[in-house]
Amino acid sequence: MTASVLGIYNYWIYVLLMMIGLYGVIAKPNLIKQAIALGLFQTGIFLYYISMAVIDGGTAPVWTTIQDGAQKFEGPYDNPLPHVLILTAIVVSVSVLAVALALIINIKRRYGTIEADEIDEIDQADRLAEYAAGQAFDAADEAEAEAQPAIRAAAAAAAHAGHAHPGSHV
Amino acid sequence: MTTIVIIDTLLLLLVTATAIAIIEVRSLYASAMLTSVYSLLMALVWVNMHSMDVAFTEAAVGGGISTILLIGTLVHLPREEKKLKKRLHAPAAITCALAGAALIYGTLDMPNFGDPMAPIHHYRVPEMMSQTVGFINQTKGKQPAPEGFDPYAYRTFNGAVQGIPKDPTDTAWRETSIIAQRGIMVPQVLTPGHEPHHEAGHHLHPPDDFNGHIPNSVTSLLAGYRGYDTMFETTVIFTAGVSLIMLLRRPRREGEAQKSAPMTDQVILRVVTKMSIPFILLFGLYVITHGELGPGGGFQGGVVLACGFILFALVFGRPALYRVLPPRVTDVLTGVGVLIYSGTGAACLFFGGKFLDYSALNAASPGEGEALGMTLVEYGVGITVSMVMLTIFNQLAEEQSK
Amino acid sequence: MAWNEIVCTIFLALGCVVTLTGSVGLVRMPDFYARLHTAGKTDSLAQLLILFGLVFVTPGPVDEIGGWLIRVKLLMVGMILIIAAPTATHAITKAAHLSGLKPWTKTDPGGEPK
Amino acid sequence: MQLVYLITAVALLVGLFILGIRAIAGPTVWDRILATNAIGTKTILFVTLLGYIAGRPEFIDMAIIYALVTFITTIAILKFAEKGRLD
Repeated sequence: MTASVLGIYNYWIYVLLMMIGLYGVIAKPNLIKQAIALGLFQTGIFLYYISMAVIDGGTAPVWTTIQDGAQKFEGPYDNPLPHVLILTAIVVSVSVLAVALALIINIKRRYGTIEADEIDEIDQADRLAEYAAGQAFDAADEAEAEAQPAIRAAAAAAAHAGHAHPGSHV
Repeated sequence: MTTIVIIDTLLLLLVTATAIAIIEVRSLYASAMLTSVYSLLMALVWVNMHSMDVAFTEAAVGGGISTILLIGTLVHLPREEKKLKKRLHAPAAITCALAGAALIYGTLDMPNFGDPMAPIHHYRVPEMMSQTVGFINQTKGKQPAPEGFDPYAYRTFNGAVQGIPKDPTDTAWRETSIIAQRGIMVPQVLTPGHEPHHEAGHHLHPPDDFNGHIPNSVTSLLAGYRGYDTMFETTVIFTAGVSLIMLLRRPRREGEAQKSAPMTDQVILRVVTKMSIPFILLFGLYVITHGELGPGGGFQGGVVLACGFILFALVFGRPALYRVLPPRVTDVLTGVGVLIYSGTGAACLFFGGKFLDYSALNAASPGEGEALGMTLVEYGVGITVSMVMLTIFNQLAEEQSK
Repeated sequence: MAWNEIVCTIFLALGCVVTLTGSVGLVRMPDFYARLHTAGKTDSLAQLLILFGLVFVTPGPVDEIGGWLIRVKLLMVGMILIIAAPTATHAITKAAHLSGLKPWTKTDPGGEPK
Repeated sequence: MQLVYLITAVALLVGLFILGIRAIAGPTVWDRILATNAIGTKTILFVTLLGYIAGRPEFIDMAIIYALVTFITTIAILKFAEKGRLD
């Protein structure tokens, strides 16, 4: 029971798995790869939890009784609480994966690609086009605004001219 | 213990290699396949650490369902990711190295792998385990806490003992350690009349016989102690099914033909599938029902049921599945599962207990009431999980017909 | 060692040898069909050997329900594997053959891209 | 007896390692599928053996679920490789 590298080796592996997942999420532009990498990240955390539940010489936390409540195994049972937490987490993780995949399918439908950088480029282009369209719209607006005084003046002139003939409102 | 450590080390090496391969391989199809291998290996790690229920779930969910979902998605997508200019993404690598180093530095203070004195075995868990422990020791009588027992004591990487003021070679320490290894985790809870952590409203269950009648403590914690969490996790899965329907389902036009590509031309496969599907469904129901006695339960059994239906759809085509189990039935059953779960809780209220306090279901014998309530709850979870998984598969597959 | 442990050890050792042979063959063989040959055959044999060996060392008295249940389940696993694994192998072969994968021959090593 | 189990387990692990090489490298899709299937079979044996190592062989159900899942996954992968769709 002396402290050793083997004693915390498991925790290093969990860090390694998490970092592999994190690297995949950051470095890979492919959305499917990112979803898979997220799964790896989650498994790292699961490993951390389950490793903590182990007790030296313990067995699975399912009591087996032989007769009259006598225990077949008296030794320690592993801690069941992390198992419970992770059990539900795994099922929730597959739900998360499913929703992510559905979103990816919709993204493919909208953009035609599932590479994050290409999606960014398309978004950027869209934004530029939108900006250009807005500029054009603004320019037209300004032109209209500049034209306004002249129009008003013309209208006023028309109205002034209209005084000569009361009753005829233009 | 050494056997566990040796196998654990080798398995984790294999797992890590697979993980790196999953990230690095360019074909997404191969990546999905390796995900299945990864999950199976991970499930072996869980079995090695005696976590049967988690292994069950991981094998069924990770090895089965998620691989099938990933492959189902790849139908519309390019099968290879595009070639990256640089092999190594430097900022990501630096970020990961720094974060990893910080986390590894954090692990140096962790208690040893398998240390019975680790805080996790002494702080919160024993409070609900105590009743079990009390049950275990019913025949032998309860043992009083030893002098100077500190539930927070544990050993760090350096071998220093934290939380215990005494010399580790002290006999009291050894005695404590033996008692911890015996499974008696928090002796003070066992002392009658002295309940240190029992604030008002803290306990959801009567302390006398909770867990005593359910051999699988994982299931009893899942449905009892964490009953509320499990209920809302079932709701999360339900929500995922609903989101899939909202994201992908399109109204079908009348008379529109369902395209499909059944594998019925392979005679051996067809016959074996036809033979094995009743067995798979029966096994799924067995896993759900058997959840209190051994590893298994609603989540695992539900996934197995879904796997059976998915196998049917794979070999005989989705239209055949729709004739057996129309989408309308699937949709309704998805909600019915959650309803069964919350309905069981409401029934407990009706019988005079608290919400999800199953012992109220049978006043004469609280233990049987708990067993009944947990079975009902497991069936609710199983129905929801299987139907949501089937809905997800159906939606992803329907997408291929367009 | 009791006699049942010795029998179990023999079966497990045979199973190990067969398993390793199959694994090495899967890597060493020149093309898909040859690999299929090693993998399919050795898998079926190895699992039967190992599962049958474990039947002997199942704890629990023979007249107790638990012991029998475990033994029957072991044989059940063997039965499932005997049905499922060859089916899967057969399906893989058929699909590969239909997809136009040519077997490797000494005169025509163009069966697959090297 | 623990030693016998341990040696068997290590042999199976070595087999898994070798199969993993084929699953990662395998030039054609079919090789990968074959290797995945063989890994599945090996894990079934391994999980059975782990029960005996832990001294609690009553969890054989695990092996049954492994067998089913491996079979279904193989069929799904195969169908996608053959027909290009899943339904």
